[in-house]
Amino acid sequence: MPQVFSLRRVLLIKLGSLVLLIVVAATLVVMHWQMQYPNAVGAPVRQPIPFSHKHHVGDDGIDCRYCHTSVERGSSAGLPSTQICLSCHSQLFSDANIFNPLFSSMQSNRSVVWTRVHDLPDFVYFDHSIHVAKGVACVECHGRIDQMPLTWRVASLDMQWCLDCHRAPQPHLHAANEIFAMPPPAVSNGEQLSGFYHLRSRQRLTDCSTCHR
Amino acid sequence: MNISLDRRQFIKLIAATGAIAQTACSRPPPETILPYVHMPERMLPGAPEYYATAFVQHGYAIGVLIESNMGRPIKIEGNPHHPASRGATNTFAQASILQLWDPDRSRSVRRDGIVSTWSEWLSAISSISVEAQKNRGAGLRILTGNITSPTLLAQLQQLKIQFPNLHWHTYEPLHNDNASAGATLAFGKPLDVIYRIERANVIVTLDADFLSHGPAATIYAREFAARRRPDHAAGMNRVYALECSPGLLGTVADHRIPLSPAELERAAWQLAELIEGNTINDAPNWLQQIALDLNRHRGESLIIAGPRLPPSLHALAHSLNERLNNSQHTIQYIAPVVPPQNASLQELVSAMSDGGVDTLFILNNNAVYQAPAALEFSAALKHVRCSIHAGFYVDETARQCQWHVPLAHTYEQWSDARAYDGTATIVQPLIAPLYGGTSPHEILNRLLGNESRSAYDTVRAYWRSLRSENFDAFWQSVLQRGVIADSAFPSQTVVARPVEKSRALNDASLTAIFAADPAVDDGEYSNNGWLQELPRPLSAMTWDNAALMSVATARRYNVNNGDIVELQHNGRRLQTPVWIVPGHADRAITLPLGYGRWAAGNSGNGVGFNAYALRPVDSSWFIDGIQLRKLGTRYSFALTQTQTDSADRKPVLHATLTELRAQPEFVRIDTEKNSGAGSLYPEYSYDNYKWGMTIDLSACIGCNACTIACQAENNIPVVGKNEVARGRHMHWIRVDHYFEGSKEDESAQKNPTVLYQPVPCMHCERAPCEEVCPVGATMHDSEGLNVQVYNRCVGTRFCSNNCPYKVRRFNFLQYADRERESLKAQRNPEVTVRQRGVMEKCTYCLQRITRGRIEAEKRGTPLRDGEIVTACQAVCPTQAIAFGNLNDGDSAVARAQHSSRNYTLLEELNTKPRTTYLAKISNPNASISAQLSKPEPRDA
Amino acid sequence: MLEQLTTHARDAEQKNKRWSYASISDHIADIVLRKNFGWRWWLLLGISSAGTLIFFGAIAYLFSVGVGIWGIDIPVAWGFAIGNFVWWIGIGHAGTFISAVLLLLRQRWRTSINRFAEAMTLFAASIAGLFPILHLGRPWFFYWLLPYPDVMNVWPQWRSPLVWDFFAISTYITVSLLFWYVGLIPDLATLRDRAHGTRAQIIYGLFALGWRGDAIHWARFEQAYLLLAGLATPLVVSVHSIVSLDFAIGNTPGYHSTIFPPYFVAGALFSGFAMVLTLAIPLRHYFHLEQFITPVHLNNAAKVLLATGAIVTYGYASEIFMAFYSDDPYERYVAINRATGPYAPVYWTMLCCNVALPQLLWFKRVRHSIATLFAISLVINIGMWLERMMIVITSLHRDFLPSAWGMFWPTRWDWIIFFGSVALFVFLFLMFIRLLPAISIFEMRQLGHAAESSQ
Amino acid sequence: MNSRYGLLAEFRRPDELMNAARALHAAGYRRVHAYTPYPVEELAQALGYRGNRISVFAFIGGVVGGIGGYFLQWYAAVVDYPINYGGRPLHSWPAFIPVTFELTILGAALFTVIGMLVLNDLPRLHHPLFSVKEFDLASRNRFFLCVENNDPLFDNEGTLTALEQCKPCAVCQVPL
Repeated sequence: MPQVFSLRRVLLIKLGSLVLLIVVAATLVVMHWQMQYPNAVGAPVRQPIPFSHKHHVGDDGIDCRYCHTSVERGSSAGLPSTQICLSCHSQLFSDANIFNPLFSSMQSNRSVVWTRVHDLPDFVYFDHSIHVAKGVACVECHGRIDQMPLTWRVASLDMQWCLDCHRAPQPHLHAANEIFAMPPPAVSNGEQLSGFYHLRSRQRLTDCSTCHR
Repeated sequence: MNISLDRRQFIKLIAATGAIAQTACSRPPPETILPYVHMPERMLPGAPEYYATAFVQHGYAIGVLIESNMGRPIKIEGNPHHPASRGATNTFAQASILQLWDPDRSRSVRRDGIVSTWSEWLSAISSISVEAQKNRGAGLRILTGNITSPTLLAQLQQLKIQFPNLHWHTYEPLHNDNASAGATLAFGKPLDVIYRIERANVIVTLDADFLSHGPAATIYAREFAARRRPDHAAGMNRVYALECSPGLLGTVADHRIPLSPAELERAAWQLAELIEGNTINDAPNWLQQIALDLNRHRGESLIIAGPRLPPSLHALAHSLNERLNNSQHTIQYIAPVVPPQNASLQELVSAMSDGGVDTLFILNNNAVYQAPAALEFSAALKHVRCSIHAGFYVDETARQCQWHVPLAHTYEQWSDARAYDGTATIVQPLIAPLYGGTSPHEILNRLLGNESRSAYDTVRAYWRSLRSENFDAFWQSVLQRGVIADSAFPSQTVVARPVEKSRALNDASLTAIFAADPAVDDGEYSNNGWLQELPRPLSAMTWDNAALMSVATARRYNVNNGDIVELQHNGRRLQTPVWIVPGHADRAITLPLGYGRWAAGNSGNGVGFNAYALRPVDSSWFIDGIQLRKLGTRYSFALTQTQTDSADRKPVLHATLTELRAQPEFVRIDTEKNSGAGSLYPEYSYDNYKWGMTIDLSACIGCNACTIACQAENNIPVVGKNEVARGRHMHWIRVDHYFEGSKEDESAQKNPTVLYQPVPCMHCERAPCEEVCPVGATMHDSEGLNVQVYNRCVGTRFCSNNCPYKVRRFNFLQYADRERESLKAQRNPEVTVRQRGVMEKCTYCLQRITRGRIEAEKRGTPLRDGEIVTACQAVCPTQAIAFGNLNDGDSAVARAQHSSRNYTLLEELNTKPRTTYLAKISNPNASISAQLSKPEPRDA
Repeated sequence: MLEQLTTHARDAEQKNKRWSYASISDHIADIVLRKNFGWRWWLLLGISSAGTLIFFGAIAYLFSVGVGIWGIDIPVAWGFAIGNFVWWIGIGHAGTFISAVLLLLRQRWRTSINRFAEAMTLFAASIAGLFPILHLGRPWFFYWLLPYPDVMNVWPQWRSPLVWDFFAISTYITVSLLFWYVGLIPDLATLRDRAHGTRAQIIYGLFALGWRGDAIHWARFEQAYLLLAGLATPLVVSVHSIVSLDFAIGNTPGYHSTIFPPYFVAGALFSGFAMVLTLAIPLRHYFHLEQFITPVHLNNAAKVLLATGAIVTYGYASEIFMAFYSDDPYERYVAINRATGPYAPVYWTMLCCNVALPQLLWFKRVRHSIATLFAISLVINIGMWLERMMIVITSLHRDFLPSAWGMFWPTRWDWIIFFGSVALFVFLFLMFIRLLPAISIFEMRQLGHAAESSQ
Repeated sequence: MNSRYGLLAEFRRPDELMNAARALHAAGYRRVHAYTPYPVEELAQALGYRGNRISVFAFIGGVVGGIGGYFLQWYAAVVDYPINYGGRPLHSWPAFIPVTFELTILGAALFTVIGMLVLNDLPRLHHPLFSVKEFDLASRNRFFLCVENNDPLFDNEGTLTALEQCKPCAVCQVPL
């Protein structure tokens, strides 16, 4: 009987199975990509007004709390109302037409529609105030915002990332007066600080009920 | 929405189709943020704020604090300063928030059923006003319900002055006419009665369920329950409940005597004789004992006659209280809070049918549905030239009227209202009217001709006229406090004149008793899913009413649960299914009102049967000589609890006061055989906070307020009748009821002991549910909470199988409404809205604990006892629920768990629950046999 | 009993003696290689594939609407899905038992039935493996039961019997597959060499992996096969023991019992062998395999039924005994409730099917009447299905607190998905007998050789 | 240089093949392979096959599976994310046994099969023998013996005569 599998056939078969492998791998990659955030880490997000933290924080040295008013008291840091923006920009650069959305918002009494940069799932309950109160500086999650001409995300914001800090917060703590500094001096005395802030046990900080309800 | 959701959908797609490659197309769209244009003062995004206002039911106010989150009112709490609340509320107040957001509410002015415009309406009413100015209100009539609002009353007063010919009619289906008539009989003038339940050692009620009905029910429940605790300084009270139709009070009374109305009347008169000291030979033993007991406690006893009873019996009750020297001690009299009505509905109907009514204003009243069918109101309405209905819904009346004007909800408008004792409260809006809508004040203003005067100005103007000096300070304080100080009516000293004996009720083979429905009241709440799905006491029935009758009556007519019968009374017929309630009086059937509506809304239409169809023209409460015919067809109910026999498993431990005294540790007897069972597992230490809950079964009156408060707080979805019938209701805390006594025991069937037991999650330290979850979606946190992580749950339901208390609830389908915007806006943003396919359960209100903990951490001092209050605990009228930190030795809950009455449910399973119970203690009269024998009526 | 079996095996071989290697190979191989397969096969295939389509349709609906389409509720949160799962996995036990345990016990008569018994195992186990996923509230997250490093940093909860299940079932399916496939390799080679069309040659050739029948290969092959048998034997026992722990670990009265593992394993073999008969009898008749699957085989299978049936009966008895002996009110109530409660008919039918009727098998005449055997095997299949439902549902529907008692009524979707799974099983089996030798050819040759040399 | 794989002798009965195999092996041939439709006892040994390396594979597989499985559970439950599930100890070893057991079996089984294939150097779809016309009977009812070209003792005539002495029903060349 003749060979069922000539060497050519064997080769073809090998190539075929290789292709199959590649397809599977590709599918997995696509799936992974599917589950990604709308805006990637490090990618500037398009906004109705090209707001520059670099300018406001870095150059002008405006305190975070001037705009993000409720960061110390509320769960959400709060986005500045049109009013707050205009408190300066009714005078400064008020003729620049990049501010049109601002003025039209004030006239129409409709909000400026910003695009989210940091978006957590609805079943995660993050509270800015407690993090700030416990010495977690802005820079720890938001990075060098003072160097961002447009705002982007520096953290993956996935559960693993949260846990990394909740499991060992010490290196991320800062003195109470340096929380809003950009950048705050590097910390050496994390242990001391965690004592100072009365941080709860690792167990408490990694309880599911700490973030999920 | 959020990433994970899209991920879920994505993977779902894979699972469903398996076509992986094709589905890879687009990522979730980016979310947006909309900051304020003008940031409100002192507003903290995401933090709840509380505003004091009032929940108004049948005109009476219950002071409430409404939790508002980002401007959205989402939860009702009681106002501790308000005399009718003292921090608690009833089921209706809790559900009223859903009514506010009800997507079925009226959204537009309608003329002849067609959508019209506000401007058209305004021109219409101004022309009416002009007309009225001319003929001084001739042919102009107004129909309302009870009104206690001082401002509105003032406006009506004004109207009468401007338009002398105007007539004002009031109609309340659940009227209190007999009581005021009785007061008039006894005192010569109508008076309201205020009971000082907490002062009474012996209470005898005549068909009076003061725990569930009346504007003071919530506060009476609290006072009542205070004296049900054996450790109360003044000792336990003793309650004899003579009742025609089973109510909450009867089920928690020490002695419950079911009597048909006629029997009850006879017993009342006999009691009077006995109290006088006369001897009656045919008086049953229990009646004589009651008389003795009453005489033994002169000045500290109380006789209460229910609103259904004829005036003569009310008068009798007054004179007996007088005789027993109770008035001013346990009972007080005040001027009527609802001013005596001007004219009745009957007069209106006759006037209408005579064509004597040109213009009729129906303010927030649904007479077309609620008026007795016999009165044929809607037929008469056709003779009215111009009929105007103002209400929340395009209801039955709205459809019959020429004009319909949407009213803003109580929480959307300025007004005021008085509580049962006259205390006034300013009703302030929490949110701008969702669907537009005006207020009765504005309508009357327009009628009075002062066109554009807002409700706000009207209310302010009225109070300014009373408190002119530094009014704004006063205004601020009353808005903050929710109560207008010393606005309560003063108690009057009056002497009841004795009444001569008369028979108002005659014995009948079968008497029908009309009753307010525990869930939908008089029908106002028919469209409220939370209430419709709330199990009715004693039957656990949802989404239905039925003709309630005793076992004996059912046997007599050879009917069973679910048999459809036809009731007939002079010519009017009504078909209704039967439900047997053990302990119902024989020769009587109870017909709950408020069902069988045809224009209530999506939820309420066609639910149950309409008992108004049988109600006599004078809206009286009893009709005798009713005929019952079995039709042979069947009807199926949706129950949340199908088994009422505890099968000798003693879930509810109980004893009498004397037994307790004899053996304080009696709860151990049942549990010692298994208590202290050893364990191989290590003890986890909970050294920071250690949350626990204790439920006092002596205090629980089975009112279900906890269930609905929990539903409101935790975004618990409504599933509908079919799902409930399949055993899929979602309540996180359920109130079990058991009828003590076996099925065979005849007397137990006739009048069983009823035991209530609220069952939330037990938060077991050795939780069986956690051990079996394959993905670890439920686990213990370091404060001992049994946590359920919805976003981790894959829905194996193993945890529920392994939960001996069956307190876990599963989203078998997508129950949470994802479409209707208003329902989304109603939800508590602090609680995850559960997706289809995940398990959920009581969390001890984790969101409240977390908020409290964060605040405490920020201020740097530990949480104090009582700082965290769960939703069920807050609402409980009897304060039966204690919650707190077990590590704090003198926290309320820790003290409760050291009580000798403290026991854990199914202790033998060694699950170490954090939720425990205090055994139920009753205080029966030893000289009355446990099973009461009731008198056979002479002429039966 | 073993001696008995071997003697039977021997006279089986007596019959086989007349067969030469060539005719053995040809007869069995030609079943597969022949062009036309007859209208009966096509008819069955049509029906079963229609059923299969409905099955997958139902699953699509299930995934898009939710498990609420079933009759499950609280308290009965598990219904048909879990019952079917246990039933199928039980059926999936006979195959490996036959191939592995009987191989170790040197039961030669196994040879002619092990191949299709293994196929049966494979299909049943795979279908069984489907149900735990179908029954999830959010099936698209089933992979969370797997330990894998993820951004959530969370792991499966190892104390849960469902995780044990996950590993047990997947291991079982894998090992059965390996076992079955390894056994197939030489026969695939035979098919490769006997096939006419090139396509057939290529396909069979691919799976034959280029098997040449090298003596040394054979030696290693036999070692491997023996090892697999040795591994599969404890596996068979472990799998259904673990499945039984899904219940026994729980505290639910009626679940919480130490008798469960042995009782479940016996039950599995009981239903498994019943299914073997249900399949073998039509098979041998339809493809004229009477010479290979002889009355001896059926007879032995029947005896196994008798034995396992006895153990199952003992299981029932001990459950009832323990319920009363333990003096646990809840257990006692469950026992009474099963016999007298709303589900009593299920209970009594089950007892008839699993306890009463199989007793007929004591009689040689019954064991040798093919028709009766077939009937009894069917009855036992039904009985064992009822048993699963009885265990799952009646235990749950009335547990500790009477206030939480409830009922379970299956919906049409429960039935569709159950019968759909049966259709899928039939479909797979039909494809198997069409495409692969239902009897191990090389082992039959070997048997022939052994018989020869035993002269 | 040589375009031949070997010489292939065909036999009707297994015992003939057996004798042939024994004879050639005695004659010192080492690269001799027998091909049979079913495993013939002793044949492999007759051709000098020894040992049982597959069980070594199986053992390694079992150990890897078992230890790996237990470690996985211990690491996940105790080290990586310790969580209090129902008050059970973090290291609840009895609960870890079932998975460990299953993984042991799985590992052993997988290694066994892989070992068998690797040692037999399968899959090998293309093989010179398949070019021989009659060789398809090797999977039916014929028994073959092949002396490969690269056997040190192999020389065409000598080997041929050696095979002839075993009275095969046929002998043929196997081209490469």
